Amino acid sequence: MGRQSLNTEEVRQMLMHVADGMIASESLLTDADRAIGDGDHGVGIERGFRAARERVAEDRFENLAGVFLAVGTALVGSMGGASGAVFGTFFRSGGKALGVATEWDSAGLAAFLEAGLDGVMQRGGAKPGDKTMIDALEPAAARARALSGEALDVALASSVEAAQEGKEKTRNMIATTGKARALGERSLGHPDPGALSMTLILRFMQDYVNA
Amino acid sequence: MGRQSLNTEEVRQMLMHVADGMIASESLLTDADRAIGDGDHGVGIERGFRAARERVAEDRFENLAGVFLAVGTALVGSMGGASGAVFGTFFRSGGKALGVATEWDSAGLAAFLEAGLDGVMQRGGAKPGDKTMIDALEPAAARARALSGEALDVALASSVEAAQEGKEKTRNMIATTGKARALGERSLGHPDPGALSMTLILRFMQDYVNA
Amino acid sequence: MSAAKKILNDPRNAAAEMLDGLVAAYDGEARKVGSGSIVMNGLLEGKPALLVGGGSGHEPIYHGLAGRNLADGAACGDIFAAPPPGVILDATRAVHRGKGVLYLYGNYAGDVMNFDMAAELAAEEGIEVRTVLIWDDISSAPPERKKDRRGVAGLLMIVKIAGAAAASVDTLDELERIATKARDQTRSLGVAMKAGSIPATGKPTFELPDDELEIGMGVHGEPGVERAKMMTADELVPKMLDRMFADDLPLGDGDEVVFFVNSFGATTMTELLVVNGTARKILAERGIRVHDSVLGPIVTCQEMAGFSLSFTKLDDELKRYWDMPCSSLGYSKM
Amino acid sequence: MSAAKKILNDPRNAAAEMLDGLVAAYDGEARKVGSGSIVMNGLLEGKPALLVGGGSGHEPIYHGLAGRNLADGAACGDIFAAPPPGVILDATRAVHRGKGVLYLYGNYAGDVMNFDMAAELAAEEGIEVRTVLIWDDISSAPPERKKDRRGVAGLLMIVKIAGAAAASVDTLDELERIATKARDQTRSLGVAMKAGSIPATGKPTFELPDDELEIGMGVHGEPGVERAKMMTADELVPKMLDRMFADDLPLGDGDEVVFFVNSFGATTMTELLVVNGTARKILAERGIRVHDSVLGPIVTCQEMAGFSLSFTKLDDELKRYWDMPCSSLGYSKM
Ligand SMILES: Nc1ncnc2c1ncn2[C@@H]1O[C@H](COP(=O)(O)OP(=O)(O)O)[C@@H](O)[C@H]1O
Ligand SMILES: Nc1ncnc2c1ncn2[C@@H]1O[C@H](COP(=O)(O)OP(=O)(O)O)[C@@H](O)[C@H]1O
Ligand SMILES: [Mg+2]
Ligand SMILES: [Mg+2]
Ligand SMILES: [Mg+2]
Ligand SMILES: [Mg+2]
Repeated sequence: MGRQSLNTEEVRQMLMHVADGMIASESLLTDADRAIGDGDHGVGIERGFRAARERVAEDRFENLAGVFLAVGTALVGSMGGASGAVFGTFFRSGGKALGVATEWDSAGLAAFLEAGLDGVMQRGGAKPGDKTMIDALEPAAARARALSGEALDVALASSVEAAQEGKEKTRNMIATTGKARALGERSLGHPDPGALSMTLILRFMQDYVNA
Repeated sequence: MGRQSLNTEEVRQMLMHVADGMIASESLLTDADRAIGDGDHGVGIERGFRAARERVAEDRFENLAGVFLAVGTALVGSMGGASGAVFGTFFRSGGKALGVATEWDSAGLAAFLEAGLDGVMQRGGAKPGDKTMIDALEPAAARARALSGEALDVALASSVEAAQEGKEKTRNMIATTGKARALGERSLGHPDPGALSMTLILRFMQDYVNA
Repeated sequence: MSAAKKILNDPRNAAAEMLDGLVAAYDGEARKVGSGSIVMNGLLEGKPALLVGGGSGHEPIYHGLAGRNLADGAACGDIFAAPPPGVILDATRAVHRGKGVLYLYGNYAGDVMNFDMAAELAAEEGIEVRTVLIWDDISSAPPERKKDRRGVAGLLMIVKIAGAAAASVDTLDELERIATKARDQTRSLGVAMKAGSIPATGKPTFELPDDELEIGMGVHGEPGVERAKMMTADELVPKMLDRMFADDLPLGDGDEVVFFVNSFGATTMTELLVVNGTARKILAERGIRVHDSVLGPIVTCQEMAGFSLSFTKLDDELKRYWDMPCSSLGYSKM
Repeated sequence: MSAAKKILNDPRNAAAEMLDGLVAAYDGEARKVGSGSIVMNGLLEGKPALLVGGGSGHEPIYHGLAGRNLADGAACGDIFAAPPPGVILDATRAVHRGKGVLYLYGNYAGDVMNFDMAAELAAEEGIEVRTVLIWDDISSAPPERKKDRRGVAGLLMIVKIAGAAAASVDTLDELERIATKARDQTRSLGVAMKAGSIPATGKPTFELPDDELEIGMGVHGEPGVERAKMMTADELVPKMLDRMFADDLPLGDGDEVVFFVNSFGATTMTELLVVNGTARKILAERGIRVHDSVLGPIVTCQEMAGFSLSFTKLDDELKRYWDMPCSSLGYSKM
C-alpha cells in the first residue's frame, strides 16, 4: 500500500529533498545547456534551489500553497535567466492552485502540475513542441490528471515516467525559444536542459514519497 | 694559401650571403630572444636583412664603404627595435671607417669591426659585460686588430672564434640593457640573442671567404 | 584546451563582486541600488528614464553603459543570466522621475520574462514602463522573423542613441520612438574562433576544432550559421559583409553609418584594426560613408575569441544623438 | 597550449595593415604619414607638438592615443619593435608647427636609440626636439635606478595629461615640464598569467606553468620579480599594492590619484572589475581618494592574460589637464 498523500510539513521536507537533488545536479544540467545553450542552466538551478532551500528550511508553513509559493518566489528572486522565471512561475502558479489545502494527494498533484503548466505558458508564450521544459511538464500534468483517483505515489511515479518520455522526445525537436533557438537543426539529438530539470524535480519528489 | 682580400663586388656578394644566412636564422634568433627578451629578435633581423639584400642586390657600389653603408642604412631604416639601431649603426660606422678603399683585407676587417664597435657603444651606451652583441663584437674586433697582418681568411676565422667565445660568455652575464634587463639573474645560462646574431654575421662572412 | 586563468575570488560570487567594483569605478557618479543594479547619481529631473540590463559576464556591457547621456541605470543578473524581477524593479524605482521608464535590452527569453515580470510589478506601483527589445543579430533568424533575433553588439549604438535622447526629450513616447528607430536601423554579425567559459564552471561554452571558426555565433556562444576553416581577414570580412548587405536594411551609395568592430574578448585590437582596414575598403566601394567608428571589446563573452561587425544607419536625428558627448565605463565620447 | 587563433592576413604584414585600419578608424580626423605614422589633421597652430610612439602589437597604444587633446601623432614600429628613425622623422616633420616637438615614449633601449637618431636628424633640419621617457614600471629596477625602469601602462595618464597640456600651453618648455611631472607622479605594476604571441611567429613570448602567475612581468612578457601559485584577487591585489606603496612616491591620507586597471589582453573586464573592487577597499583604508578611474585593455600584449595597476598622483595642475575632454581610439573622455 503506497502513500496516499503528504501533509504540509512532509511537502516542505520533500521540497528540501528536491532542492538538495537539484543542487547536486548542477554539473549534469550545465553540460546539457552547454550542448545546446549558453552553459549556465546548472549554475542557475543551483543558485535558485540554494535560495529555496534556505527559504523553506527556516520556516513552518500554514498550507501547501504557502510552501510551494515560497519555493517559487525564492527561485524567481534569486535565479534570473529564463529558468528563474519559468521554474519560479511553475511553483508559484502551481502552488496558488492548491488554495488552503493542507494535504497533497494525487488530485492535488494534478492541480499543481496543470496550473503550473498554465502559468509557464502564459509567462513565456512557448507551446508543447518548442523544446522547453513544457515538453516534460505537459505530459506529466496530463498523466497526473488521468491518475487523479490513484494514490499519490502511483500517480507521481507515472507522471515521472511521462515527464521522462517527454524529455526524451525533446531530442527530436528543434528549439524555437531561449538560447538554444539559434542552434536550429543542430539542437537535434540533445534533450532540452529545462525539460531535464523538470523531470528531475518530479523524480526527486518521487524519491521522497517512496522513501 | 688563403684569401688575402675581397674587392667591392666580392664584399657585396659576401653581404648577400650574410643576408641569406641571417634570414634563414630567424627561428634560432627568435627562440634565443624568447628565452630572455620579447621574442622578436629573429623577426627583426629577418626583416632587416631582407631589406638589406634587396638594397644591395640591385646596385653596384663604388667602394667598400658604399656597400657596408647601404646595408647599415637598410637595417636602420627597416628593422626598428634595439637591433635595428645597433646592427645598422654597426654596419654604418664600420663602413665609414673604410673611407674610399676598394679592397677589404685583414687591416680593413679590424678597422671595420673597431669602428663598428665604437659606433654601437656611442649609440646605445652599453659596455662590454652588459650582455649585448658588444660582448661578441668587442673580442672579435680585438682579435682582428691582433691579426691585422695576416690573410683576411685567417683573421676572419679567428675573429669568428673570438666572437663565438664572447657569445658563450654572455651566458654568465646578467643583462643590464634592452628587453632582457628585467630578467636579472634569470638571464643567466642563456646567451644574448644579439651576441648570437653578431657571431652569425661574422660566421656567414667567413663561409663566403672560405668558399 | 587548458582552463582560462582568471583572477577572481569565489567564482560563484563573481557577478556580485564585479558590480561592487563597477560602482567603485564610477568614483561617486553612480551608486549601487538593491542587490544587483547600478544607477547614476544626479539624474536630470523631468526626463523619461532609460533602464538597460541583462546577464553579467559580458562586461563592460550592460552595466558599464550606465553613464552621462547614456543609460540612467542597469539591472545586472548573474553570469549569463537575466536579472530577477526584484532587481529590475529596484532599479526601475530608482531611475523613475515621474515620466516613465524605457526598458531597453537584448531579446532573450530569460530577459523578456524577467523584465516583463518587473514591468507588471512596476505598473502596480503606478510606474509606466515601455519596452524596446534589441534584436540586431542577423544570423539568428531571417528578416521576416525579426522578433526571433538575438540582441548582440549593436546594442552599443542603440543604447548610446537612446541615452542621448533620454537626456534630451521630455516624454516616454519620444524616447521609445527614437530607441525603436535606432534599433530598426542596426544590424550585427559575429564570428567566433574559441569559446569563453563561465567562471563558476570553468567550462568552455562550446567546442570548436583548432582550425575552424563559426560565423554567426552569439555572445553567449550560441551556435551560428556557418562553420568554416580558419581564414584571413581578407577572406572572412567580405563573407560577413555580404551576409549583412543581403539583410533587409538597404545600405548603399551615400548612406551614412556608425561602424562598430567589437571583440568578444580575446581577439586583439591588432586584429580588429586589420579587420577594420579590410571592411572599410568594402564599405567605400559601396559608397557607404562611415560617420564614426567604434572598435574594441565592448560586448564580450569572457575570454571568447572572435569579433562582430555592426552598423547603425543614420538619419539626421540619429546622427544628432550619436554625436552628443557621453561618459561611462564602457563607452565615452568627447 | 595551442596557438592563438587570429584573424589577420599575412602575419608579417600585421603592423602595416593595423596602421591602415587605424587611420581608417579615425574617419578623416587623422591621416597616415610616411610608412608608419598616424598624425592628426587640423592641429592647432602655434603649439608645441606631442609625438608618441613605439612598437606595434600593444594596440590600442601607442598609435591609438593620437587624438584631440591627446598626442598629435604617433610613430609605429613593427610588432614589439621600436619604429625606425626615418618613420619617426616623417612624423616629427608632420606634427611640428614651429614650436618644437616633445618625444614621449617608453624607456626601452630600442626606442631610445631610434628616437635619438630621429632627434639628431630633426635637429639637422632645425626642429627642436625634447624627450621625456616613460619609466613607470616599479618592478624593473629599484627607485634609485629609475632610468632603468620600463615604460608600461601608466603611459596612459602621462600621455593624456601631456596631450591636454600640448593643446593648452605655448612653449615646448612648458609641455616638457608638465609631461615630466606627470611621469614622475606615475607608478605601475603588472602581473601575468599567460603569454601572448607575436603574429609572425605564433610563439608565446614566455612559458608559465598552468597554475602559476608572475608579478612584475612587462608588457612584452619580460620576466618579472615574483612567481607564485595562482591566487584570488583578494590575495593578489594587496601583494601588488604593498609593492607600489613601498616605492618612492609617497601616497597617503588625502592624496588624490587617477587609478588605472589595465588588461594585457585576454584578462576579462569582469576580472578587472573584481580586482578594482578589492583595490578600492585598500586605497580607501589608506585615505587615498580616486579622482577618476580607468579600466580596460589599453596597454596590451596581444592575447596575454594578466593586468596591471597604475596610479598618477594629482596636483591641481595635473588634475586640470586630466579633466579636459579628449578623443582617440584608445581613450576618450567627455
Ligand atoms: N519561453 C519558455 N517557456 C518555457 N521554458 C523556457 C522558455 N524559454 C526557456 N525555457 C527553458 O529554460 C531553459 C534554459 O534555462 P537557462 O539555461 O537557465 O536560461 P537561459 O536560456 O537564460 O540561459 C530551457 O532549456 C527551456 O527549457
Ligand atoms: N644598448 C645596446 N647596445 C648594444 N646592443 C644592444 C643594446 N640594447 C640591446 N642590444 C642588443 O639588441 C638585442 C635585442 O634585439 P631585439 O630583440 O631585436 O630588440 P628589442 O630589445 O627592441 O626587442 C639584444 O640581444 C642586444 O644584443
Ligand atoms: Mg542557459
Ligand atoms: Mg627583442
Ligand atoms: Mg543564460
Ligand atoms: Mg622588441
